[in-house]
Formats: sequence, C-alpha cells, structure tokens
Amino acid sequence: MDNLYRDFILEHYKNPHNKGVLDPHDLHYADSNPTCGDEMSITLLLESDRVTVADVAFEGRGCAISQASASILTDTLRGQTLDQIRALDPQAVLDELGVPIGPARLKCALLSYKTVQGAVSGGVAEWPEMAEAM
Amino acid sequence: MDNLYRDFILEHYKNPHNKGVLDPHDLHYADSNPTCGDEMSITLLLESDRVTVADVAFEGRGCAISQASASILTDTLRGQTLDQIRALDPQAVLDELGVPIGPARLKCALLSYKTVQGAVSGGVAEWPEMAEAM
Amino acid sequence: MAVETSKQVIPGAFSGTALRGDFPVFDRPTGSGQRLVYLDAAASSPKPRTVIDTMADAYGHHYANVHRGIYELSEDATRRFEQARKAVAGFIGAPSEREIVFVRNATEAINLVAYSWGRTNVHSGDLVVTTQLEHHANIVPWQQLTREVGAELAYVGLTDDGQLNLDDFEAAIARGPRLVCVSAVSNALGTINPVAELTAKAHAAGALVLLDIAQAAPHMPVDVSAIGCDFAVLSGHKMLGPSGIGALWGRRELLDAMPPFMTGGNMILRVTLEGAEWNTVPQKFEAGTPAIVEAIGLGAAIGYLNALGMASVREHERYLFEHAWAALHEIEGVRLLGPGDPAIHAGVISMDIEGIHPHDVATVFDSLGVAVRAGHHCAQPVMDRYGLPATTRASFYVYNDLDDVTALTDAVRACQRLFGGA
Amino acid sequence: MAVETSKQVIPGAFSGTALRGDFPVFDRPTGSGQRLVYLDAAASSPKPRTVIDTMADAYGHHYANVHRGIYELSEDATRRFEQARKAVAGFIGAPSEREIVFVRNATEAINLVAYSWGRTNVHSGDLVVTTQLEHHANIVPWQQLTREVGAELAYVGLTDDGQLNLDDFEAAIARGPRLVCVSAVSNALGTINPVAELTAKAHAAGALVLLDIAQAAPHMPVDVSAIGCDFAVLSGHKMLGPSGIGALWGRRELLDAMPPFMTGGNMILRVTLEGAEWNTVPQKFEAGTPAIVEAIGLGAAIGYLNALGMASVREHERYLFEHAWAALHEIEGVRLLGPGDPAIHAGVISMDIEGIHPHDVATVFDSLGVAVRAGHHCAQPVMDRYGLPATTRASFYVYNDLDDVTALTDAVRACQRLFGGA
Ligand SMILES: Cc1ncc(COP(=O)(O)O)c(C=O)c1O
Ligand SMILES: Cc1ncc(COP(=O)(O)O)c(C=O)c1O
Repeated sequence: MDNLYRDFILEHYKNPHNKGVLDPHDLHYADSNPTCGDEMSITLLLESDRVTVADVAFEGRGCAISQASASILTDTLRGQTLDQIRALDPQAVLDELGVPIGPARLKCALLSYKTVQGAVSGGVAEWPEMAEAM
Repeated sequence: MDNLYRDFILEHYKNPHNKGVLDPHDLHYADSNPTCGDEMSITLLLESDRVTVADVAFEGRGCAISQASASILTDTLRGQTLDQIRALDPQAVLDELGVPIGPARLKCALLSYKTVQGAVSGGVAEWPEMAEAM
Repeated sequence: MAVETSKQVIPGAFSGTALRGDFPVFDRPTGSGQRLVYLDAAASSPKPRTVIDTMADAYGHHYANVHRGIYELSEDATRRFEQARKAVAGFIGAPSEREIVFVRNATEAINLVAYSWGRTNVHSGDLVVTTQLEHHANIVPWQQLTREVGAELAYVGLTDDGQLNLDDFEAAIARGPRLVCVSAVSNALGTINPVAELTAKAHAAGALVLLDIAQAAPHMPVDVSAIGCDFAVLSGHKMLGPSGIGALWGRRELLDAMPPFMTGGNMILRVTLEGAEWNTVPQKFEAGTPAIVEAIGLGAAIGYLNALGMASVREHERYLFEHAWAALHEIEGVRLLGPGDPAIHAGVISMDIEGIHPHDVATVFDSLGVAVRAGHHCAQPVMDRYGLPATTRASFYVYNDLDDVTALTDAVRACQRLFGGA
Repeated sequence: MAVETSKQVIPGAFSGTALRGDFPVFDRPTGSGQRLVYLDAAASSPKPRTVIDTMADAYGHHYANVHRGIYELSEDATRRFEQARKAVAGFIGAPSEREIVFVRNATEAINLVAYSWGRTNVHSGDLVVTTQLEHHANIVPWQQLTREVGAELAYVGLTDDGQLNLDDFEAAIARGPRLVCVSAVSNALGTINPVAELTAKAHAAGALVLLDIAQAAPHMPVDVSAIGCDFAVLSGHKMLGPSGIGALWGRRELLDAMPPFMTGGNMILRVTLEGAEWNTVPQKFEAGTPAIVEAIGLGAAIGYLNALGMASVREHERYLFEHAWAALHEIEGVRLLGPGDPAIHAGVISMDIEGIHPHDVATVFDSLGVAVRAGHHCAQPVMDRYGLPATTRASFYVYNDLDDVTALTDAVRACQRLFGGA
C-alpha cells in the first residue's frame, strides 16, 4: 500500500537482524528519543586490532522505522573500522532505508545512527543537524 | 480643500474665542496630551449661586483641532451648571466640531473636554473611553 | 457516497460535507491520490475561504500601521483591527473589548500572565495549582514561575477515564492557592472539565482562575462572564483563524493593576531618558506593531463560526464523536482514552492501537489520506499517567462528516492488517 | 506625468512607478479621489501581490501545524516554514538558519534578549549602553532590565545634525558596558549609524552588541557576519512582509547558553511534573504554535527584495532622498532634521513646518492623498533632544518615485498656504 511501509521495512521490523546483547562486548551505548519514547541500546565487539567491528547487536523498542533502521544499519557495520563508522553520513542511513522520511520522523530513522555514534565515540552523541529540533 | 480644515475650524484656530486666563477665577485645571505635546489650561468663574458658569477662558498650544475645539467648547459653557457640564457627552463635543475626527486625533479633539471635566470635577479627569489608548 | 452523506444534516446542526466546499485545502490532492480526511483540528484547523480572502483584502487594500497614523489608510486599518477585538470579546462573553489583549497564541497569553501577574502576586511559599491534563503551555510557565519565586506548584490528578480527580482538586484548593490554572477542554484526551464549578470552588478558597480555552472556544459556546473566571487564553489558529494571533482575556481591574510584560512602542504614554509611563489596557500589553491582519483574520473566523452558531458546532462534533467512539470501541486491540460520556467529551479521540507505535499509525493513515496526530500532544504528563509514550489522536471540526468517521475506522483496520504479523 | 516618470529608471536601479503595479494598495482610491502617495514605509510597508498570494496559497493549500505532524500536509507546511527561516538567515548574512528565532516583531526580539540574556548576564552595578536616537523598543526594555537588576543604563547623545556623538560613545564604552544596543538606521531621523565601527569598538571594550536593524534590513544590504555584531532584530511588516512576524538573530553560542524566554509546547524536549528539558535553538525560543504562514510570507517578501537587489533598493531610495531633501530645503519655514549627507541618511525625512503642528500637517496631507507620519515616531528622546513635541516624517520605499517627491513638496506648500494667516 504505502511506500514507507513497504515489505522491506516491515520485514526488518517484524524480523530484525542483529537483535540482542553481545556478551562479552567492547563498546556499549544506549539512547532514546524522548518525544516518542523510542529506546535503543547497542553493543559492539571488536577484532583483535581494536578498530574493526567483529560483531554488533541492538536492543530497542519503538516504531517500525526506528527498529528497522537499527536492523538495517547494524547489518552494515561488521568489518568496518571505528573511524569509518564515525565518518558515516546520516543521509546514507536514510538512503539505506530507501523510503521517504518526513521531518517529524527523522529522529525515528536516525536513533540507531545516533546510538551507534555514541558507542564508537566514547559515549557522546548528538542528533545530526538535519534531525535537530524536529 | 479639506473638510477637516474647513474655514470654520481654521477660523477658530487663528482667532480663538475665550483665550486667556480669568483673574479672579473659581475653578482651574491644566492638562496635556503627552503623545503630541498639546497643552491646555482652563479657568472658570461662577455666578453667585456657585453652580452656574459666569465666564470661561482657556490657554493652550498645539494643533488646530485641539485649539479650535477649546474655542468652540468654551463658547457653549456660559450659563451652564457644573452638573450640566459634568454630564456633557464627549460625542457632542465632536459633533460640535462638525468634521470627521479620525481615531488618532480623538485626543486632540477631546483635550479641551478633558480639561473642562478636570476643572468641574475637582481636578480629576480621564480620557473618555472612545479616546483611550489611541 | 459523498453525495449521500451530504444529506446527513444533523437536526439543528449543519452538513460537514457541504462545509468542506468553504475550505480550499480539501481541493488539494493528497500524495496517495485520495481525498484529504483532516482529523487534526486540535493541533490546528484549516482556514475557510472567507478568512483567507479577508486577509488578502486587508493586506491588499486596508493595510497600514495602526493606532497612530493620521491618514485614511491607517484609520481604516485601525478600525478593522479594533473591530476584531470587539469580535473576540463578544465571542467569549467578555464584558469589554478593552479586556482583550492580542498575543501570538495561547502560550504567549499564559506566559504574559505568569510573568506579569505571577511575578507580582506569587511569592515564596505560595501555592499555584494546575492539573495533570494540561497542555505543556499551562504547565511549564508555572513550573518556571514557582521555581523562580520559591512557590509550590501542585497538580490535580486524573481518574482512570481521564477526568480531573475532584477529590484531588478539593484538597489542593483547601490549601489556599493564589491561582488555579485549568483547561476547559483537554487537547490530549478530549475531556470537558466542569469549569464553572471549579471556578466557583477556587474563588471560594480565595484563588484566581486562569482558564485555558484553546480547545474549548473553537468547539463550543464559551462565556467567560458566566463561568466567572479571571483570565482566559485562546489561539486563533485552532478556531479557523490565522497563525500568529491569539488572545488573553482578563478582568479589567486585574489587567489595570498588572505591570507590563514586554515593553517598547505602543504600550507607553511617555518615554524619557529616566523612565516611561504606561499606556492603558489593552495597549499596555501590546508592545510593538501587533499582528494587525491576523487579528482581522481572526475576526473573520469568528464571523464564520457565529454564522454556524457555536451550539450547532458543538452538536455537530458531539454527533461525530458518538459515532466514532462507538465504531472504534468495536475494534479489537483499540484502547480509547478519556471519558466515554459524550456530555463531557469533546470531538477529540485519543487511542492506542495495540502493538503499533502511533508514529507508524500516523504514517500509514497518511498514506490513506487520513491526517491524524501521533505523539504526546504537548501533554507528556497525560501520557505518563496512562503509561503510554504517545497516542494516536483524531479530532473533529465543522468540515468533518460520517464519511470521515468511516475513513478513520477503515484506516485503523488497514493498519492492523498491515502490522498483523508483528 | 505618471507615464513620463515611469521612464525614470535610475542607473543600476529600477522604476518605482513601475513597481507600484505590484502593490494592490495603489489601486485603492483615496477619500479625496487622488492617487495614494504612500510615504510611511518607516511605520509599515505595503505588501506586494506576491506576498499576499503566497500567504493565501499557504493558508489555502499548505497549512497545518508544523514540526510534529506526521502527515504530508504538515510536512509541507514545515518545509515552507523552515525555508523561510533560511531565507531570513541568507538575507542578513547569518551563518546558520538555526540562529534565526521567529518572533512577532523587533520589539519582541529585543524583549527576548532583555529577559533571557539580560536577566542572566546583567547584574547589579553593570552598565548597559543605548543611544538617544533609539526607537522606544530599544530603550524601554533596557530601562526595565537595568532597573530590575540594579544596573545602570547610559545613553549616547546626539549631535545637532542627528548623528551619534562619537565622543559620547567612546566615553560610554570606556566604562566597560556588558551590552551596547544601537540601531543601524534611526526611524525618527533617518541617520545611518557606522555600525561596523561601533561594534568593533564595543567588542574591544568587552561588550556585546545588539543591533536594531528594523529600519536597515528593509532598505539596504545588511550582513550581520560582516558587521560582527552579536544580536540583530527586525520586523517583517517593515520590509514588505506580513504583520505578526519578525526575527531575532543571535550568535549560536549565545543562544545556546541563554535560558528560554517563554515556555510551553515546541520549546521543550521532555516535560514531567517535576520540570522540563529544553529543546535546542531556535525552537527553545519559539514557545507554542508559531506565526507559520506569516513566516512564509516574510520569505516571499525577501524573495521580492532579493530580486530587486538590496544595493539597488538603497540606490533608489538615496536618489529619492537627495531630490526630496534638496526640494524641501528650498522651502522657507521648513526645518529638516538629521544629517544632510546622503551617504549617512536613509530614505526617511523628518521635518518641522514652522507654526503648523505635525498633526495638522498630516491631516492636510491626507486630504491630498499623501500619507505621512506625524508624531514622536516612538522616539520621544529624539523629539526632546531637538525641542519638538513631534515631527512630520516622510519615508520612501521601492514603489516611490519623483512624482511622490513632487507630491510631498506640493503638499508642504499647500499646507503653508492654508495656515498662512495663522
Ligand atoms: C528602529 C526601530 N526599531 C524597532 C521598531 C519596532 O518595530 P515593531 O513595532 O515592529 O516591533 C521600529 C518600528 O518603528 C523601528 O523603527
Ligand atoms: C489546551 C491547549 N492549550 C494551549 C495550547 C497551546 O496553543 P498554542 O500552541 O497555539 O500556543 C494548545 C495547543 O495545542 C492546547 O491544546
């Protein structure tokens, strides 16, 4: 019916990839979107080089967009270095979702991005400029 | 040219009636319109009954409307009782002027009214409701 | 179908279907190609053509700065602006238009009272009472005020079905508050509060009453004189009027005694380097050039509502509410908030659809041409009270009809089907 | 005559005569049956058709509440609203649109700074500096602030020809003020102040600078980044835009550090019964539903001005000023205020006609179709400085031409004839 909720998103929402908590893990960060109550927590395990992602998992609750975006984003992280992840463009995350995201849902779509940034940046993360104040 | 400045008003402005200060007098009040700097002072002399106006005079400076309205208004006061003057309708003063008065000039037109009211009411006068806050 | 329902004239009321012709927005094709089913009046209402045209005409042919212009155009603008003030006064039963202060919105009106009356009259140790069903606009300014002066802010709690807890109210009042702040209608739940009764009780306890009529004035007759409250606030944009205009009403003797809030041009009588003398009300509270044409537009909106009749507006919405509530009630997995009694429920329905986040609901609805609000509705304490992060809210107005109620229930079912396997 | 002057295209600029076709108000017959000669832009400007049409279209087809609506119509409105913020930022050279706070008018913008920045940063014994040529909006809020916190307010005086007394300025700055508040262009005299130089000096002395660009932004290029000031304020209604909308620009780090002014919806991230967390800028300062369509209308006005080019606007007005000043100068009994040098005089001429009160002047002018302002122009300290209760002020804008200059001088002569025997 609707291009936002096309099967791809709903499929990720209903059957998310990388769901859970890694134990042990090297990096962890949890965040939320207070305006809608979405919550997200991410754990990362590094290779012995300490800069490459070996494994990743997320836990969260909230809308389909926030959960699907976490599922899709975490799929792309294995094998990436922390620097590569820090350099990630939030627009790329939106593009990855492949459906139009209105201004009021940018924070839903980018909560996983923000949480990942918090994990790879020592626990400090800001909303990307585009999602600020929406 | 203009119905506001028709001869009647300009004539009163250029040659005002009742101009001056009565000495002696029974009642006196001075007032001003701070927004345009118009000033007005009125003296009244009463008959021996202490309630009927025997004579009246005004002094003032300001725009043609404020000065002409004082000239015209004071012409009507002799022989009136203080109660009659207190009961004066400000609309009657405007009607007496006989020309349309825009909202921004109501205080010009009614400064003489207010000053007369101050004189006959023991030194307390308010702008009539219609001229308030303009 | 639309043809058929255009005949749905409720006894004593009017046809919402027919009124849609007055609102240009309904000519707009939706992205999904369906007709627009607008169910978000509680956030802001569409504008009828008469408001838009009145504003275009005012901007085009009757515009100049007001109050001090000594030329025809400015006098014309001033007359129309002041006429709008009269219209607002008449609409809410204010004794005089000089008690109407034009502001941007209900939020500014409350802030004005909190800054001006509040900073002067609320002192350390004093109590201010608000309720847990208020919009943030009727909470945060009081949090700020009470924190700043060292006063206390108490909240009247809610019953499980979304009404004010009257025992709580009595207990709060018994503590002798300076001010009681309450909304006539809750924007998050639709609850209609018994404001005349609450006002009488607050007054008996020596408190003043500020009434938030932002959700009441657009939808039902409101008479501040009959209610007896002391302040009332509203927003034009929720009642068919423009954005950028709202009103504070206050009893004259209160407004007279209050210091100004913002200062500058228009609100002064005389300024010297040493200080300033204030103008009389309402100008004392209208610093700078006001939202002239927006006030005039609000006047036109009031004209439109008056022509319908506010009792009919209320009747119309009540009719839609009853049908919608009953139909939604039948759908499994839908939880409805607020009281079920239509006598105390405005045309606002807040719901939770089990297992589907309201943000997703709103997006799916949008794809069906149905515009609803999803979120906390600027009333997070209400959400907290009912253990929800957000709800989906549908709100009715004059242009809605039973087709819209059907579109709403259809959308709920479509959404459930889509997420069925979740 | 109008046909002839429509050819008066100033080199590099445009024809005011031709532009009149863009402004519906010039179709309006005046009471006296003459064409409208509008010389009151400094109070508020007429609106071009594009602004009126953009607003009507926005109200009719793109209106909903902004920011939180999860449906197409609300996203559409949000996009247009935020686009207008970008337009304002670009227009005044602000580094980021997130530094633009929408307010009702310049007056509110100044009050916002006085309440939020002022109450936080100005303390007992501190100094705030303003000038004697400010509009009341840039005086009274500072009187209130300094009185409330026990600080001092100092005024930079004026020279006989209406310029800031720079010795006075240096002396005031030397005392280490917290803030210097100055207008880029005086509305009462037309003086253009050397704001970049003043800002540099104030900064060197450790003061912040608030620039009132209400009379500059509409009439000449303004670049707040190049000037280097810290805050700037403007009103949309003076620059071809709607009433009810204005803007505060502030440097991001200042805005970030400031507490909110008004509180309520939109400006919060989270509200509980215990307190609230603020949103980021600019939303932190935009409590409640903003003047959505008015912001969009301001964006359209900026589009119109940008198409003309602000350098051309300035050139056009300078041309009219030079002609008007020279012609009025020749009339016996007319006293002109402000500097005669067109390089430091905007298109605003304040005058005194000997023996005739400005109120009478304006009324007589009105009967000739000439709209000017008579009064203190919300700048009583300026009037006091020059020993006048009021002046007659003519102010030019893009739609004026040399015919209007002639109408002005003719009106002065007619007025003198009428009062001749006084
Ligand atoms: C220099 C200046 N500053 C501030 C203002 C106040 O503008 P507003 O009334 O739109 O707030 C004006 C308006 O006359 C002005 O000329
Ligand atoms: C009950 C209530 N009060 C106040 C407000 C605030 O209105 P505004 O945003 O127009 O200031 C709203 C708007 O949602 C409301 O519903």
